[in-house]
Amino acid sequence: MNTGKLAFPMPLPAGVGTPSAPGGLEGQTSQEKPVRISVRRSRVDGCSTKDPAMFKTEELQINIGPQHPSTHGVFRMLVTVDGETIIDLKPVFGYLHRNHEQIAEQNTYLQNMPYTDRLDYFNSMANNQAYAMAVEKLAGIEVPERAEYIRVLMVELTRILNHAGALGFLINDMGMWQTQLAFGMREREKILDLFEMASGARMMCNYFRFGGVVRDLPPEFMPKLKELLVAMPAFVDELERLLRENEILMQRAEGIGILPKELALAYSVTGPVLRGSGVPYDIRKAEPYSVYDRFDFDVPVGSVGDVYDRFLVRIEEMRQSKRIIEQIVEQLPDARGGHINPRARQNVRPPVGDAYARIESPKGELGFYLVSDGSPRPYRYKVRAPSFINLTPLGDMCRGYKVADVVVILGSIDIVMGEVDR
Amino acid sequence: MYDIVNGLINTTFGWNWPGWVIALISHLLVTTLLFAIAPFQMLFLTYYERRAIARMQDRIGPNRVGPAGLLQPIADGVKMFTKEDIVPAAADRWVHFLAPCVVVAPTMLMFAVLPWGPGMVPVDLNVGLLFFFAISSISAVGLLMAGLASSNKFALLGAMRAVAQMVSYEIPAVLSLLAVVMLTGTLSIVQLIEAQAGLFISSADVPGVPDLGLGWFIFTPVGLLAFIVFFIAALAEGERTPFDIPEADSEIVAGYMTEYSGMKFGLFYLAQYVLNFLLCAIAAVIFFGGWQGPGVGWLYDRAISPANPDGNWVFNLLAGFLGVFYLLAKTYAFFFVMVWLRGAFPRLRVDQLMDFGWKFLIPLTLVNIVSAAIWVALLRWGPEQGITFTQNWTPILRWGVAFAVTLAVNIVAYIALARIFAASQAEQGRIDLDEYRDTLTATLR
Amino acid sequence: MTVKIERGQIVTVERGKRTARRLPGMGLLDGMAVVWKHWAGSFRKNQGFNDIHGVFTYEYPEERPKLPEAYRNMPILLYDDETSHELCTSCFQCERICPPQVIHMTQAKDPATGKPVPAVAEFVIEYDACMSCGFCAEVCPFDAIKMDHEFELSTADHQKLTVFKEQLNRPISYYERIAPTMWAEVRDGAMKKLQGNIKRRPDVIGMAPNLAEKIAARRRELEAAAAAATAPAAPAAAPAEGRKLTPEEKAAKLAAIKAANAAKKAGDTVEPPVAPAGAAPADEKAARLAAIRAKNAARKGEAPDAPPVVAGEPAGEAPPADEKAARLAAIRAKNAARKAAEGSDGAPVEANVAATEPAAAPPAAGAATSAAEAATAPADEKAARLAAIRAKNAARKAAGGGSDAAAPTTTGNVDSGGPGASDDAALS
Amino acid sequence: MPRLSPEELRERMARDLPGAVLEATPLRVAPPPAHGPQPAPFVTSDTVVAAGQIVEAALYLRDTLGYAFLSDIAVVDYLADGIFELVYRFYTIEGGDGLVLKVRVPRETPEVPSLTPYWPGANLHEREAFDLFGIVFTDHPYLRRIYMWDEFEGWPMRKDFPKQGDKYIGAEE
Repeated sequence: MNTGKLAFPMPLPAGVGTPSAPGGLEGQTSQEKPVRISVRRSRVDGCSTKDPAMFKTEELQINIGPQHPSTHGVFRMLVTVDGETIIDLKPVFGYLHRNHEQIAEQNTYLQNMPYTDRLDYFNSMANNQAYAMAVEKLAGIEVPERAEYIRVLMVELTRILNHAGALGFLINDMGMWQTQLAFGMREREKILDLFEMASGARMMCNYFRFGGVVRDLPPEFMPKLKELLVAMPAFVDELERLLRENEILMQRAEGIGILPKELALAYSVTGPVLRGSGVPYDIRKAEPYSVYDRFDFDVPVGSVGDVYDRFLVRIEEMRQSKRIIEQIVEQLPDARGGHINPRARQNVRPPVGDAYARIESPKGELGFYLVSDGSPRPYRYKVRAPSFINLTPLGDMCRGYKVADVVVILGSIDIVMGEVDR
Repeated sequence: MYDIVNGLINTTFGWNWPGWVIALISHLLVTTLLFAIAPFQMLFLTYYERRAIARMQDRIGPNRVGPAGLLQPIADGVKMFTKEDIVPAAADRWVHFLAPCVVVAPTMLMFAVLPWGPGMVPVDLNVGLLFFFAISSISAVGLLMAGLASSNKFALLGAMRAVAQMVSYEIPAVLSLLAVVMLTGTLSIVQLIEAQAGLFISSADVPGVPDLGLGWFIFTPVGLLAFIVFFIAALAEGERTPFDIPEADSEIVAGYMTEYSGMKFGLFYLAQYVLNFLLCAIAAVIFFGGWQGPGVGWLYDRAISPANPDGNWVFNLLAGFLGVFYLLAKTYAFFFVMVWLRGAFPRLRVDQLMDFGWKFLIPLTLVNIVSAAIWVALLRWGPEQGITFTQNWTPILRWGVAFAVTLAVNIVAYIALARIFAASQAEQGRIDLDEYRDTLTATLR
Repeated sequence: MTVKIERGQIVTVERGKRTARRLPGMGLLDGMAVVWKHWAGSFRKNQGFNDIHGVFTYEYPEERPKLPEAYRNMPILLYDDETSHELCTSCFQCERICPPQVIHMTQAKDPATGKPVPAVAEFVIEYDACMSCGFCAEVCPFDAIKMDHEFELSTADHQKLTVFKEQLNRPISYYERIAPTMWAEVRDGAMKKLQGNIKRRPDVIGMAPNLAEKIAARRRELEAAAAAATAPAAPAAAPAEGRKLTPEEKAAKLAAIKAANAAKKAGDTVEPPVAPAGAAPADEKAARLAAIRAKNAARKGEAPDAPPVVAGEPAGEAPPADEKAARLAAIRAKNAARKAAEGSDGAPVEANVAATEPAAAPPAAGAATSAAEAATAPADEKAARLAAIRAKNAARKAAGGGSDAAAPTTTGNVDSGGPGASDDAALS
Repeated sequence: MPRLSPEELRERMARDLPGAVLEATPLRVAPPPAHGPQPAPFVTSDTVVAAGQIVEAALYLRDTLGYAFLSDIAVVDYLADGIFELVYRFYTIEGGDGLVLKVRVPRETPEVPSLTPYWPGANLHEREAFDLFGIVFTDHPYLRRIYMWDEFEGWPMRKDFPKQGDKYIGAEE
């Protein structure tokens, strides 16, 4: 292997720590036994079409999507198969394209806030936070402490609900008839109830404002949240018991859709996909924003980078989110001072300049790049959408696997088409 | 049925009609009944499945149409009938049309040999079991027709998967039944049931066991393993999770049914659910005694039957009701297990399915046949077959020894085969991870 | 394996089986056990947030979800139960902020004068394109637009989703029921603003159009008031005694304000007659209001860091932030000046006439018009005519209300209290 | 690895990659208004790199400085100045702030060497930039429209793209 050429100068820095010692991908260290997984992947180049002595087989092109039950929206994969083995896969986008960025450049800064909800409609709170942070950076707006805590609380709840849903969809794609999805949806509904209490809407929350949030948490919020914190570990434990050691799931997930660490970095994937590949990169730790530097939480990483690792990383992230929420409940400043509803900031006119703010959204790095020309409308508004970029390695991840694995790999990336197509 | 009709016409009314008329009447009656029952079974099963799986998912399930949603399947049927029947332009019209019929017909025929209660079997074929499985394979032809005629790639893939799966899983299913057939020495389903009288020990094996109708094969190690294998194979044949690969909705949309709509689609569904029902029923019949249960034998002894023409028809009715109740209860219990598995498991991939069938189930059934041979040798054979050391054993001791030996053989075989299978799965198709990573990252500059 | 980092650690997730399992297939049995537990537990309801078993379905049409107060679905317009006046003043804030631009409105105009009044004539929301963001309710300074809890909007008729004011109107009591604490927070301010706005709404403008009987009642009251005014000055004392909310008094108050305004402008240049002692309390209030308004106008006219901006001053000299305000002030000042110019001739006459006999109003107005024509340049003709009409109206109303002493009183008050007056004088 | 500020980066790149770093000239963000005060020009603090040397500069960031994670490629259309600015954003997996490389290309000939051969993750970013702005990335393996359909004409995110009415919807309006 051409290590000299490929290797990034520092495989993984010692400071943050790499999960794997020089042994490499399997997480082999002196103490640990190597992870044995089987990569059930056919060699594409060895398929019989190339061999004249063998039977002549025909390659088949299949369009998986845009109207397919498990493409998570209107998404098309142009798949070339030999029998059931994937030879090539090209994602085709654009069925949900609405030129979100152009729309946003016609709107004022505040008017864009509800539009960001529609990007990744599973995690509207996270989108709101990233956008609000970008505008605050651009206009130099301070956020009161309580508002920051509320924001982090909301985004961590969002992370739990996203992972609960994403795992449910992943398992659904594997063919378990909605059971885990129903369980995940049940928990998600509870969190949505909380969102509804605070923001007034379940999914399109539109809760954040520049320099705060719309309104303070209602008094009935905290008791409910504490109740939820009781249910959440039970839910996660049950999920693990139901699926973690399930032989069928392990058959379907282990060694499927491997994305090695180096490749994951080169492909710019972020979020659980990157961490599942073993790169401990979490923006909450790497570049703490908001008040994330005040909480203790772990960064789970995988060791192989297959579907199973992503599955496990998501489970662990739900636990860590719950941990953060518990700390927020403890630390939340209850002083009502520092108006967290900045009604005066309805017309933001940031000075000329640019700003980029990014957060660790449940799906990965969500960034907003804004250029201001001093008018109330952004001159340039660019979304760095995690689900979109995480789709880049899909072709490489699927090549050599079976048709049935494509949907599982896609499910493990966890995309939302609203964000992919924008 | 013949007995009842005969008794009714010739004995009660004293008309003395010839035997063939009575046979004709009874057969017509039976056919009519079955064709009425089968679709209703399917309708009820869809409702049953939906309600049960909804409960497993903390939902309620259909509860709007009729009391507790009982009329929901009727509403679905109405919807199916009133939907537009779309035939794709590129499809082969006739094959496309015929395929559902070819799929449904064999499932209906399979009812012919299914005994519902004591003396309640449409046709008591002496090769009933063979007939049952021979006929069931025909529907694979229909599936392939459907897939090919639709000229849809998903349909084609689904049909290929379906045929491969059905053909592969016939073998473990039949092999597992072979062990049971060896125990009884008959292929007649009625005789298979009758051999399961007794109380946890078949009275055929150990004479003198009280007959409570509980001498089921499931209580023998051979029968248990055969049942497990058979049930797994039945899941695959009935295209149930975790083997619902031919119609894996998340992968290939609806498989061979993709291009069907309206009642043709409904017919596929009908065939599938009826087949599931039949597989559950046959599992109940062969391993759980079918209509056997406490009281049925006692009642049937007093009823009109070829052996006892002077019986009372009331006992016919009672025995029939009780027998049918037992059979349906067992069948629905199995169907519940199917639903339960659907609620609990993801589905396998097609190659894993094949591996599982060929590399695990078939060896396991082969071992089971060996156990069955041991069982037969220990219980039935005597000096004339060359087995002399069991000569002086009491029947219960013979039974005990046979039970212990076969149990040990089967457990060891199961664990060993599972280990071997797991290891082979891990090794087979394994590419060294580093090498694999290299191939992936080689393109990087 | 784990690596320590700041405030946490990096954990490599543990793959596969945690324990050496006894038999292959135990993981499957575990999963089945979980599902069984759910099946067995599903014969009761889910107990709440901390319960993960039990049916959690809402059987929707029978079982309604309990919506939190903050819940927002579609915007509605509020009107006051008592007066049936709408809170909306058509300030266009919501129309401006609406991200999908689905709010449209027109401002109500006084049919007599054509001058916009703080009420909305028509208000349309396209529910089909509304994104329920709640910005409109958030920005509304009068708390007139709020988010409804009604979510059953599905219809087969697409046109129905373009919703007009009649369908948008909801009484405050309705909103108070669905969101008691949120309304309690804003109630006082909103009601105060509403009272202020009602005073500036002539006739039945601004009343919820779907309350036909209320409007009819109000019309009758207005007519009765007008009829009463034709009678001799006998009822003149009535407003002083009748304390609250008699329609006559309201009308009188309105008239007083109008007269006061007119007179104020007149009084800027012309020394007003001496205020008679013992003015009716109702008039006093109006006068005070006028004074406040004048003061406000003056304040607006002032640039924060500069002395009062004179109309003639070029706008460019002011700092950019205040440019707009300055220009606005200039325009306002100019208008006031113009009015003052014509008022100098017309208003005293009018006031006098109003005081003595209503029948004389038309000639007075005519005099005013001619005076204005004579006094101002042709460019101001229109404005002058407008002012004349307004003066006429004011006169008529003053006569109708029977508040003969109103005009002089107010002018006196304004003169002493309003720096705006001096402003106007300077401009003219 | 040291974390760098933009100034340090400019310094080091000027030393190690002569000619790559360009002077960051102020940009007029919007066309100047007819009246009223002129908006302030936009002076970026980030490193502006010559378009031809973006690959070298990016590889320098990756291989020498350790900024291996290409997070984002954004394009800004400065219509008044007639240029497109591409904003490349790099991070280290150590954490901390990222580094920004900006590339300015004329609007008439927007051609930039592609980073996709080195960062396959740049693939979709660049296709998006091509689709919405018409930036041509030379050496890109699969430079096709990504959101818009292949027959679409025009570059919808450019500032001079007609905002209302096009040949698909009401051309006459």
